[in-house]
Amino acid sequence: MVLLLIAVALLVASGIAALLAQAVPRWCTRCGAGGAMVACTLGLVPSVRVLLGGSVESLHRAWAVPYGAFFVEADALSAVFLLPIFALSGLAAVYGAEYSRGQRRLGTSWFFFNLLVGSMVMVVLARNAVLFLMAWEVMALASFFLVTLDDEQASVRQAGWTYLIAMHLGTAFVLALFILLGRPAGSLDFDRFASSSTSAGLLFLLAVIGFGTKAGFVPLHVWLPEAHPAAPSHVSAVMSGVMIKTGIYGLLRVLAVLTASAAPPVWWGWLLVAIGVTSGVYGIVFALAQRDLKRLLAYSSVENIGIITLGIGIGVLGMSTGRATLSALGFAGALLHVWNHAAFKGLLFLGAGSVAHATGTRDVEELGGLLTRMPWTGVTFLIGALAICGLPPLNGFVSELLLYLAALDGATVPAAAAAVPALGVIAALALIGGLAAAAFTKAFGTVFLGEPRSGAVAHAHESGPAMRVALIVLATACGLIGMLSPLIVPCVGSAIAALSHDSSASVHAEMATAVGTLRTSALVGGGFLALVGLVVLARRRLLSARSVEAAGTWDCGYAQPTARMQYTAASFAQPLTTLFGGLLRTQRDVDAPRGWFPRAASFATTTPDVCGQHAYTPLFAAIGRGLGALRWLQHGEVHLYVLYIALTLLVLLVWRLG
Amino acid sequence: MWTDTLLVFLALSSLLLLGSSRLTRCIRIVAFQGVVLGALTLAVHRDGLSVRPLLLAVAIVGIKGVAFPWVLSRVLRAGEVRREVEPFISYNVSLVVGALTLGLSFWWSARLPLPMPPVSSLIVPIAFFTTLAGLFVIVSRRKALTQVLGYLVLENGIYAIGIGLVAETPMVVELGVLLDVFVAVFVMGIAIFHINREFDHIDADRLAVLRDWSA
Amino acid sequence: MAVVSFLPPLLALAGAPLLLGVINRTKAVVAGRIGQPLLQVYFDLAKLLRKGAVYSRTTTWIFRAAPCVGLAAMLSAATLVPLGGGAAPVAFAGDLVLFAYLLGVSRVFTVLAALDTGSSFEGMGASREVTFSALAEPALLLALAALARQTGSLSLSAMYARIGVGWTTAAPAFALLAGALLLVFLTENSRIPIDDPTTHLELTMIHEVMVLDHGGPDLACILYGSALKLWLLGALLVGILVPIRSGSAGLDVAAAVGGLLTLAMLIGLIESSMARLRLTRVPQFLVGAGVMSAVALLLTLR
Amino acid sequence: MILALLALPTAAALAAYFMRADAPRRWLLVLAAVLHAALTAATWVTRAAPVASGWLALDAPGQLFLSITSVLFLMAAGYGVGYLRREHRGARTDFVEGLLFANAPEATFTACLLLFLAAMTLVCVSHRFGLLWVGIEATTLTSAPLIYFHRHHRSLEATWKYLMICSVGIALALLGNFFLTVAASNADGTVVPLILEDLVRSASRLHVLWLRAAFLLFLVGYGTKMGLAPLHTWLPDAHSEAPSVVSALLSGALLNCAFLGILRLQQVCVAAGEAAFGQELLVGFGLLSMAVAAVFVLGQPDYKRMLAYSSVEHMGILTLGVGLGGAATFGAMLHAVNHSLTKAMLFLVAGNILATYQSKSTADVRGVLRALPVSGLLWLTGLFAITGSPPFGAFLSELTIFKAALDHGRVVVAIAYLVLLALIFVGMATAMLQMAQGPADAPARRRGDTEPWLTIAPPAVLAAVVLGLGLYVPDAVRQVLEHAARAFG
Repeated sequence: MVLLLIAVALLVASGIAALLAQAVPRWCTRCGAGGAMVACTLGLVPSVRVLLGGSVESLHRAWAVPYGAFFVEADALSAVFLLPIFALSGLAAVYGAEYSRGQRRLGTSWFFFNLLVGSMVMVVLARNAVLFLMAWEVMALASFFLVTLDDEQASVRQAGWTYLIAMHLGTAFVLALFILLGRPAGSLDFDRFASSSTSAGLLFLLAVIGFGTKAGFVPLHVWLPEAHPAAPSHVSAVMSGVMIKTGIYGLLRVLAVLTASAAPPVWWGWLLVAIGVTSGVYGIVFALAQRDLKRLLAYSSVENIGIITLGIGIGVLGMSTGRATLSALGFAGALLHVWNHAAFKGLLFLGAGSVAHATGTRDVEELGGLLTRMPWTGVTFLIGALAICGLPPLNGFVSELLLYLAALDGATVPAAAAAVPALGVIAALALIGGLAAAAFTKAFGTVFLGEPRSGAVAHAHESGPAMRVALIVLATACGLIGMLSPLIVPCVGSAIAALSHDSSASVHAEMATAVGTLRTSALVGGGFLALVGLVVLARRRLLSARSVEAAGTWDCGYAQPTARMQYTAASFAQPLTTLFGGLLRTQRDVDAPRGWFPRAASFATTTPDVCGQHAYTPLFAAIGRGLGALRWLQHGEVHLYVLYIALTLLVLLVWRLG
Repeated sequence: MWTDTLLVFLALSSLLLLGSSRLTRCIRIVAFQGVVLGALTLAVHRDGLSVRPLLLAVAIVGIKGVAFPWVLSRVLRAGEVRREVEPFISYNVSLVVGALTLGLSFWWSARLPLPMPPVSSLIVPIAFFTTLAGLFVIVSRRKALTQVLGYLVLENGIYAIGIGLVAETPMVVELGVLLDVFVAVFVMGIAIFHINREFDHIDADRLAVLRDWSA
Repeated sequence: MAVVSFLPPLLALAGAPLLLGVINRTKAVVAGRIGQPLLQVYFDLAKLLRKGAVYSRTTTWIFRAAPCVGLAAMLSAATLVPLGGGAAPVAFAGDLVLFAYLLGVSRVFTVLAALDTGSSFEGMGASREVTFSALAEPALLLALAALARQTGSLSLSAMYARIGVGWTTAAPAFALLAGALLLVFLTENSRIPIDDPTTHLELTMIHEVMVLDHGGPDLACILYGSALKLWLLGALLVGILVPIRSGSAGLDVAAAVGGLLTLAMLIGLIESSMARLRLTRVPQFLVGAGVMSAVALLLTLR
Repeated sequence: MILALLALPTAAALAAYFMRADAPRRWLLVLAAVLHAALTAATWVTRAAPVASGWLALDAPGQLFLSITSVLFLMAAGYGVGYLRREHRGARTDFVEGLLFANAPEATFTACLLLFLAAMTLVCVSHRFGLLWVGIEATTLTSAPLIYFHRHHRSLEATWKYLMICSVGIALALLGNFFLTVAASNADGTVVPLILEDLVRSASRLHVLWLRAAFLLFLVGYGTKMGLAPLHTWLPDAHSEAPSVVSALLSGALLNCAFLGILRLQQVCVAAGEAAFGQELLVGFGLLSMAVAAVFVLGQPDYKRMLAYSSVEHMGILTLGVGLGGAATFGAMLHAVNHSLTKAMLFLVAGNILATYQSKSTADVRGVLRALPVSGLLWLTGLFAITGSPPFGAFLSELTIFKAALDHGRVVVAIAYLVLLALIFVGMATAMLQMAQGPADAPARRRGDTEPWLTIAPPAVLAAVVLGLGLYVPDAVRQVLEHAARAFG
C-alpha cells in the first residue's frame, strides 16, 4: 500500500516537475516520462504481490471534507486492474518519451499524462465515494486535456467537447448511485455500502449507465471513437487500453456490493449479455467501415468492451442460476480479457502511432507496403492483430476460449434462462471473431502489405529504439499470456471469489477443468508453432537447391499494374459493409464519370456514428430549441419586469395566505 | 375620524393619479400625498402631541411633499419633453383596474386579523391599495418619470401602513428609511437627467437594448 | 491416449488428396469423360514439390510464410478431429473452439498472403473469403454447440462417440445440424455452389484467386492444406451422418472412411448438377446455414 | 470593532472622494481593503462584542458573509488598481456601437466602491431589521453609480433597470418589516423590539399570520435583490454592463447580502416553528431559478451575461439548500463561499478577456489559452470550479445538497436538481471551451501580449482558495458554517 501511494505521489510530483521544466524540453521529458516509468515499476510490485495471494492492505484516514475519508485498499480485484494500468502506462511513457519529442506544450502533456495515470490508480484504490469521485473526475479532466492537446483543429475541439459532456453526464449517474448506496449506513465508505432488494435494480441500472459511459457501452460510446484518435498515440493507448476499463472496474465493484445480500435477478445477466452482444457487433462492424486507423482501433475497443461485458453477463447469470462454474469461467474470461485487451490494444495503438509518426497520415487508403520499411512495427502490429482476432496460440484466444467454455457450459445446463443467452454468446463471439478477422486483415493488409498507395509512405522510416522497445515488450506479452495461460488464469481466482461471493478455493476447483483445457490447448498451440517451424525448414531445404526468381505480381494480363490498382481498404470491406449497410448508414458522395470522355470522377464514403448522428445530435438540438422558445422572458421592458414582481407577490399572498 | 378622512384622501388621490394625463398634475398629486402622510403621522397620535411625531411629520412633508416634487419638476423642465403621461393602458381601464385593486385589498386585509386594535379599520386596505396602485403606475406608464412617481406612491402606501400600524419604530430607523428613500429618488433623478442626455426621449419603454430575446 | 487414436489423423494425412481425386473423377464420369486418375492430386503434389519458386517483388516474408502456417494449422487441427466414433489423439473439453480457430489461422494467413501481392484480383478474393467465413463461423460453432448440448460433452471425440444416441432422441435436430454442417463444409472448402475451383475467370473465384501467385512447394502446401481441410470438415459431417458406433474402433473408422468417399462422390454429383450461386446470394445461403443450426439448438432446448 | 468595520470604509470613501491625484487614491482603496480584511480576520480570533444595545452584532452567519465580502473586496481592490491603470481616461469609442463615451470620474468610482463595502458590512452586522433594510437599500444606491462607470447608454439602461427594479423590491421588503412589527406587537400594544435575538427569544409569541405575510414580502423584496427568478431580471443587464471588478462584487458579495436578509427572517420563522412554511417556498424558488438560468445559459451569446445567469443558478442552489434544511443548509452555506469566490474569479478573468478581445460576444473570442495563457488557464479552472466538478469546492457543496435531497426522500427535487446542473454544465462548457481553445486570432495576440500581474494575481489567489476548499475544509470554517446552518434550520 505504501509503495502504491508513493507511486501516486511520485506521478503527481514528476508531472508538476515536468510542467515547471516546460522551457527545457529535454528535462521536461526526463521528469515526466522518467517519473512515470519509475512510479509504474514501483507500483507493479505490490499489485503482483496481491495477485499472487499476498495480504490485502488498506489504509483509513480521516479527511476534512463532507462525507470524505481517505480510505484506500488494494484487494485482488483492484490488483487485477492495477497490473495493466501500471504496465501499460509505464510502457506508454517509454514510448511517449520518444514519440512526443519535438512537440509543443510538452510539459502540459506530461503533466496531464502522469496525472491521468495517478488518478486511474486512485480510482482503483479508493474505497470512499468522495475520494473515488475526485479521482474519477481528475481522470476525466486530465484525459480531456490530453485529448484536446492539439486544439487548433476544430475536429479535436469537437471531440474534446463530446468527451467532456459524456464524462460529466456519466459521473452524475455514478454520483446518484453512490449516494443511494451510502444511504442505509449513512456513510460513503465502500465497506459500509448496502442495498435494499427493492432498490437493487435501480442501482444496477445506474451503475450500468454511469460506468458504461466511461467503458463505452453502445449506445453510450459516442465519445470514444472521437476522443481516442484525437489524443497522442501513447495517450490513446492508455485511454483505450486501461482507462475505459476503470468503467468495467466500477461496474464490478458495485456488482459485488449489490449481490452481497441476495443473488442477482436473471434479467441483470440478460441485460449485460445483450449490451455485450450489441457493443461487440456494433463496434466491430463500425471498425470495419473506418479508414482512419486509430478510429478503427477505437471502435474495436468498443467491441472488446462488449466481449468483456459478455463475460460479466455470463458470470452474473451463473450467480443468479446458482451455477458456480458458469460464474467462475465468465468472470475469469472477462478479467483475463481486460488484461489481454490492454496488451494488444495498447500494442496496436502504439503501432498506429509509429505509422502516423513515420508517414504523417492515419488514413489507411494512403498507406501500404510499410512492412518492408518498418519491419519491427510491422511484425509487432501483426502479432497484435492476430491476438485481437483471438487466434491461437496468442492471448486473445485464451480469454475467448474461457468465454466459449463458460457459454458451452451454460448451453449444456437444462435451464433455458441461462442456456438461451449462452447460445447468444456463442453466436456473437463467433460472428465477432469472423468480423474482427476481416477488420484486422484489412488494417494490416492495407497498411503494411502490397505497394505504397501514396507518397506519404515513400520516406517512411522505422521508429527509434524507445518506441520499438515498448512495441516488442507488448508483443511478447501477447505471446506469453497465450502460452502460459494455465499459470496466469489462477491469479484472478481470488478476484473472482470476491465477485461471486465464493471461497477462492472453490473458485479454483471450478476453474480446474478450464485450466486443464488451457494447458492442453497451449500444448497444441506449441505444437502448431513447432509444426510451422518444421514446414518452413522443409520448404527451405526443398528450395535451397532450386531456382528462386523474383518477378512482378501476376497481373492477369494488364499491361502496367500500378499501386493505385490495388484493392483499397474500402473495397476490401465492401461486401461486409453493404451486408450491414442498414446499421452503418454509410454516406456516399459520388461524382460519377459523365460523357464519352469523362474528366474527373470521384467516389467517397464516410461512416459517422449512427447513434451520434441519429440520436444525440437531434436530441440536443431539440432541447436547445425547446429552451430557446422560453427566452422571451427576458424581453428588456423594465415595466414588465416590475409586473413580474407584482404578480409574484400577489400570487404568493393569495396562494399562501388567502 | 381625522385618520379615516386622511386615508380616504390618500385613496382618492391614488385613483386620481391613475386617471390624470398631465405629468405636472401627477407630480402635484404625489406632493399632496406627501402632505397627507405628514398629517396622518400627527393624526394617529391621539394622545396629545409629543415632539417626536411632530418632527417626523415635518421631515415627511419636507421630503415627500416638497423635495421630491421639486426634484421631479426640475427633471421635467430639464428634459423638454411632451408633458403627457403616455400610458400603455388607457386612463379608463386604469381607473377600473384601480377600483378592482381597491376591492382586492379590502378582501385581502379582511383575512389578516390584526393582533392589536388598529387606529382605523381603513388603514390596512387603503395603504395596501395605494401600494398596489403605485405598482400599477410603474407597470402601466411609459415614461421613466412616471415610473418614479409610481415608486413614490408605492412608498407612500407602505408608509401609511408604517405610520398606522407601527406604534414605535425608533426614530433612527425612521429617519434612516426616509434618508434612503430620499437618496433613491435623488439618484433616480440623476439617472433620468443622464437618460435625458443620452437619449432624445425619456421613455423607459425604449430602454430595451439589453435583452436575450428579439422578436 | 490409445495407439488406435492416432488412426484418424494418419488416415487424414494419407487419404485427404484422394477425396479431391474422387470428386474430380465423379464429375468427369457424370460429364461422360474418363477423367484424371484417382491419385492425380498425389502426382500434382509430387510435381509441385520438385519445382522451384517465383516470387513477386512486391511480396514480403508473409507471402512465403503463409502456406507453411496454413498447412501447419491444418496438421494441428487434424490431431483434434475424431473419425466416426474413433477418438482423436488430442481430446479435451472445448477442443471444438480450438479447431474452429485453427481453421481461422490458416484463413487469415492465406488472406494476408493474397493482400501481400498487391494484386487487385487477389484482394478481391481475400475480401470475399473474409466475408463468407465471417458468416460461416457462427454456423459452424452453433452447430458444434448444439452437438455439445445434445451429447452433453464439450470435446469433439466424446461428442462424436455419443452421436448414435442423439439420432434416436432428437432426429430432426440432427438432420438440421447435418444440413448446416454440409453448407459450412461447402463454403469452407470453396466448392460449388459457393465457389468454383475449376473456373478460369479470376473475377469469379474466391479461394483459387487468392493463391494465384503461389507456385512450387508453396502451392503444394496450400493444395495439401485444403485437401486436409476437406477431409477434416468432411469427417465432422460424416460423423453425424454415419452414426455407426459398433464399439470396435476399426469398424467404426472403416465406416467413416466409406462415408467420406461417398460424401466426395456426392459433392461430385452436386458440382456437376448445380451452377455457382451469384456472389451476392452467398450471404443468404450462409445466414441460412446459421439459422438452421440455431433452430437445431432451439429444438434441443426443449 | 464592529463600529471600526463600518467607520473605516466610510471614512476612506470620504477621503477618496476629495483626493485629487489618482495613484494615492488607488493605494488608499487597497489600504482600506487590507485594513477591513485584517479587522474581519481579527473577528475570527476574538469575538466581536455587540454594540448599540444589540443592534449591531456579529454572529456566525454574519461573520461568514462578512468574511466573504471582505476577502472579495480585497481581491477586487487589488484588481481594481490594475483595472483603473488599464482604463485610459477621456472619451473613447465604445466597441459595441462605436459611439464615443467617457468614464465616470475615478474619485466618485472609488468613493462609491468604499461606500458599497460599508453598506454591505452594515448588512452583515446589523441585527435590527430596520437597519438591515437601510443597509440593503444603501447597497443599491452606492452600487448604482458603479454600474454606470462607463457612461454610455447601455450601462445607463442597466443602471436604470437596476435602480427601478431593486428599489421596488426593497420597498416591498420595507412593507415586510412593518408586517413583522405587527406580528411582533402584542394585544396590549407593546411591541417586541425588532432585534433578531429578541424576536428569536420570544418567537413563540409572534403572530403567525403576519409573520408569514412578512416572510413572503421579505422573500419577494430581498429576493429581487438576490436575483431569484422571476425577480432576477435586472441581474444580467447590470452584471454585463458594469465593469468586471464591480460585477465580481455584485455577484460574489451583494447577492449573498440580500440572501442574508431573507435568512434573518427565516431564522425567526425557525424559532417560531414556522420553518416548513418558508422552506417549501425556498425550494420552489430555488428550482425555478436554476431552471430559468438553464434556459438562458444554454446558447448564451454574451459571456458576461452567461456568468450573470450562472449567478442566478447558484442563488437558486443556495435557496434550494436552505429550503431542504438539515445537512443541505450546511451545504448551502459552504456553497455560498465556493460560489462567491469562484464567480468573482470568473468575472475578474472575464474582465481580462474583455480588455484584450474588446468584445463580450462568445463568438468573437478564440484561443484565450494562447493569447492570455494565465487568464485562459484560470478561465478553464473557473469553468470546472463553477460547474461543481471535483476536486473544486463547489463539488462538495453541491454533493452535500444533493445527498440531503435524496436522504430526505425528495427524489423529484434531486432529479430536477441534477438535470438542471447537467444542462447548465453543457451550456457553460460549450461556450467557455470555445473561447479558451483554438488558434488565437492575430489582433488578440498583439493586444494581449502582456498580462499585468495585478489583473492576474487576485483571480489566481481565488482559484487556489477554491481548489483548496475542495480538498480540505478547515476546522474553523466548518464550525462557522455549522453554526450558521443551525441558525437557519
